[in-house]
Amino acid sequence: MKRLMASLLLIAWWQAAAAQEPAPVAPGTLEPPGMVTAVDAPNDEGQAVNVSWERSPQDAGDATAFKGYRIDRAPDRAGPWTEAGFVIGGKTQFQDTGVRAGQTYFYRVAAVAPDDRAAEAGPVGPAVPRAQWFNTSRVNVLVFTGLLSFLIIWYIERAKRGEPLYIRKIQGLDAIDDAVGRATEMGKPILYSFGLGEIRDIVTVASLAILRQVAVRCAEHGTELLVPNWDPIVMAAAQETVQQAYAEPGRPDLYKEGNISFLTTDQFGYAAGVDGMIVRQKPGAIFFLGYFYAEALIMSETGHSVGAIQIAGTTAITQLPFFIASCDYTLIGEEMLAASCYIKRDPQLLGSLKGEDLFKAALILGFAAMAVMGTASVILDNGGSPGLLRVFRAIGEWFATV
Amino acid sequence: MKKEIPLLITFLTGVIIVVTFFIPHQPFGGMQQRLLIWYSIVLGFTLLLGVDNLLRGNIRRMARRQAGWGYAAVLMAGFVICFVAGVVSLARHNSLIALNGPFMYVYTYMIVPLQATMFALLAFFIASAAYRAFRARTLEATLLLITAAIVMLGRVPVGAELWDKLPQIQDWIMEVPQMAAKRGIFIGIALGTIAMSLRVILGLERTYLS
Amino acid sequence: MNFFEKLVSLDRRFIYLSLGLAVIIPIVFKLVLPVRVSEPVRAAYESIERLTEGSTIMVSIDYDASSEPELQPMLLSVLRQCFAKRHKVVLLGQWPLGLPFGEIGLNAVSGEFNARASSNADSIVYGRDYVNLGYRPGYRALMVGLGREFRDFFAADYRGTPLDNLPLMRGVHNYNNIDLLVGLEAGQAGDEWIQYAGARYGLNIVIGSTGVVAPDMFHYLQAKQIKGLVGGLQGAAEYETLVKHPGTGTAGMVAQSTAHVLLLVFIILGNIAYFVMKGRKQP
Amino acid sequence: MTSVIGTWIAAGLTLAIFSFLYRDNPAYKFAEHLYVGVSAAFAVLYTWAFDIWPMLVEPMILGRGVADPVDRWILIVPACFGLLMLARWIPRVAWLSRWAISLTVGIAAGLGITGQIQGILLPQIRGTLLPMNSIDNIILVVGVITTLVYFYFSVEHKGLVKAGARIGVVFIMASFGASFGYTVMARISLLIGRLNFLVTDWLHLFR
Repeated sequence: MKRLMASLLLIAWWQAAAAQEPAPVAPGTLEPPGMVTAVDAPNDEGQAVNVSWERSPQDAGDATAFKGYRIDRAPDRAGPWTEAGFVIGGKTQFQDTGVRAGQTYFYRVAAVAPDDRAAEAGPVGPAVPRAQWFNTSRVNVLVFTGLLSFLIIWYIERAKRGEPLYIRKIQGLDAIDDAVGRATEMGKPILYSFGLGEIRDIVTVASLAILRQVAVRCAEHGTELLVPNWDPIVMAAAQETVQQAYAEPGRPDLYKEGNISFLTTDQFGYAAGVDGMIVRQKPGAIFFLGYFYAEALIMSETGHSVGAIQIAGTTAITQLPFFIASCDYTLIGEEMLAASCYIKRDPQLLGSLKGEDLFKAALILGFAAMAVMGTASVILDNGGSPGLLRVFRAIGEWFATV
Repeated sequence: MKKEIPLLITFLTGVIIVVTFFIPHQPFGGMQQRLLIWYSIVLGFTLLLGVDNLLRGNIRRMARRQAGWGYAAVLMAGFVICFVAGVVSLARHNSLIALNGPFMYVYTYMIVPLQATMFALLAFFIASAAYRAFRARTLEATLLLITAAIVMLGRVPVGAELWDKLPQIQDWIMEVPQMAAKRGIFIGIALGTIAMSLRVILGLERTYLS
Repeated sequence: MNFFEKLVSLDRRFIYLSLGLAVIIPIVFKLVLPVRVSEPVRAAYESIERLTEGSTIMVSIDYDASSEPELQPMLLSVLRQCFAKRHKVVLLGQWPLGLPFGEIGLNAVSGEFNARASSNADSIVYGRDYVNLGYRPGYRALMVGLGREFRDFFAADYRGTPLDNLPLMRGVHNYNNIDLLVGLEAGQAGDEWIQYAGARYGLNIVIGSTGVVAPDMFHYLQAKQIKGLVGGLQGAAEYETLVKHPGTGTAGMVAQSTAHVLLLVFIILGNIAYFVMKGRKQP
Repeated sequence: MTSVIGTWIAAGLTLAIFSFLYRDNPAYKFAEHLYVGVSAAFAVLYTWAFDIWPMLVEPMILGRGVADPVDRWILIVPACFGLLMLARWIPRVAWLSRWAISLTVGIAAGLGITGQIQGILLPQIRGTLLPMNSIDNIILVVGVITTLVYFYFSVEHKGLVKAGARIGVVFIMASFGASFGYTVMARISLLIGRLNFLVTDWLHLFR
């Protein structure tokens, strides 16, 4: 029995090997590629033609035995031919970008051996490059752009009209008042840093709103507020914000412009400067709200070492672990933006946050629904009915980008 | 005038870039490429912005013999050395980064050690911060600590020596739960960026014009 | 002052000193540990290895001296693998301060190959086998623009040679002519490559990144937006193992291990002291 | 010989920066200021060599590599915008720099909208549409959903939402822990790089 199996296997192997063996070809033969096609490249400005072919039998992945394919182009089937491009073996496509929209082109593809002998296939054509008015491969992007724009703009408009939009309570925010209070009791100043954010960073804008709140509390209690800056433009904005905030409870006399200072635009220089302030002035509360890089750790660790209450918030994901470890409260990513809405009630931020939230809700429901559908379709597929699985996959495919 | 024209420029360029994303037909396709080239050119000038501030301040400090003017002189000397080296490299080798040019000498023996060592300091700071600040004070902090410990051990060869399953656990943490949370966070950030971009184009968000 | 009080108020310079020793001793004695290759790194390696000989690979130098120890070994390994497979390398940079590292790497690795070469065909020749385009400002705008035509941004290479005078670049007009991008990333540029060149033009991308950036790349890996991921010095060591040319990545692994263990010991000590002291304060 | 001198310079600067670990001192300050000066010169040189020369001077003034005169002379527009960027240096006309900033902000914002949708939202959503047929898939989808719930601000966090957000926090903290571990690794690597330089490139000069 065993022997029979073995001999059967042997025969099977021999047959398979025989089937794989290429048709006898004289050494040095070069056959042209098969099935050459040339069509207008879709979704473009009409500046390209896609040429494709099947590999020549000699193109077997060995660069020493097969050089590649030369693609020739001509305005007429009869020529004159010019080289449009050359690609290495193993490729079956070429995009010719040396063409003009509306003209007619013919193509031929030649297999080229290392000794530059060529075997041509074609000509094929005519191919006419044309410009398209809409990129059909980007329908999904268009749908999302429209949907998101609508949601965000609509909610901004509603917020502008004064409609109250609910924002949940955010933990770190209550701590702001407590922190200011504690620092006041201890008779210590408060330090506020924007990190290395620029004025056009959304998180800096959000931080300015929180600074205003902090400054109002400081003015009420008569607590000193120090704001060392890395960016001169952010500094100017901070000065304006604090000055206005001090006027609110009627204490403009307490405002000291020198307390909102410019340090340096050097990253480690800034960190060293802030560290120096922390060690010398021993603030009772420190706020790190803005965009931070590697200096986050240096500054927050120093703050921790002098025993200050620290509240941090940033959208810089890489720095969040260090803030979480060394600070008492940390506003994580979008939370920081929401916090500024919560305080400032700015219709723009509020409205766009609401619009984003609605989109998130749709995503959450969508993910859940697709998880159920996917599971069901896998079970049904195992039971022999692949219909649902096909639908499931097609939905996934709709999200494909290229 | 001082705000309207900038707002108009932002609106037009933003809208053109969005529209040309969907419409490849001329003139849109070419318009997009042109704007992208312009962007690249204009952005280069921002590299220069900080330089003037820096030099002016330091020259003033030197001229008035203010406190620390010696360091200002060092700064200016650094600027001059590097600048001259760059000009010589460009003139003699036709390239800033020709390996045998004086600019690359300044790069290799001054810029690289200075910048790299500044960042190497962080290793020490992270060590002392880890010691002082990483306490299992709350459930969140504890969780953070445990994952950090697994990743730190599982990611280096010694982890496999301690327990051969550790690298696999580390890989799994990175590829499944860690990745899932990051995906959520990045979807949120993407939505925030889209909203911000939209407000900027529509002229609702103007802080960048200060 | 008892032991735990001393422990809590440990001088930071003591920590600095022990970390310095933990790193320097393995370096001085050149200790080596075997490196295990993880899946994302193998995937990155395979995506270069599987390409047909002579493919065109673009390498983007998006780092500078601050993260050179992590990313330069990756560049060297990738270049060694590419030149061994006779792939063509097109190098450019998004970080102004980093571009010289690209030139240093190209020069070093092509030199290695040329020292062994016996003929012009065996050699690694500038313009035929590799090109350094240089740096242009623009990030995402540049990445999108290159998708249409390289020459709109790089009319010439970094020495001013027009692209059409370089045999390698003659057929390279946009991402259709690039088989793979290897982005070596210390910051945001990697995300931008993925979003603006990968998603928009279908460019195949492999990312080599610093340890700081690597955790933020796994969601791209799972969504198949990148083909592979080489993360941090450990990733560099794994890649060196795969190309069978150990370098500074592999050499650093023992120091990396000892430093990690030391840090964990410190964290545990810190926590013990914290809990003991906390327990005492609440009698 | 020059490389030996260079290595000594580099080693001296490296040690000067490291001396900061003991305490702030003149050697560190010297090195720090030198760095700022050198990198400022770097910015000037780069702007010339990789922006103004190849992108403006060559195509526009020298007319190299441009066939179409329109392509050549339209470059006056970005050149003017670039110069406007520098208007910040003259306080009286500093506001003109807003024009240039607007151009960059507008283009970046325009790219951002479609880029974030095509580059993040669509592929990341696609990657999350998974059947629940493995533990990994379940954890993945639950992780994404609960993280999104945590960042959902316009409903009160109670009941199911609160539970979801709680789980979300667990995922977020685990991911921050992982980031922390990797960041530690990165920082140590930088130190290894520097000490490697001191030990191999510099100290071996003594031998």
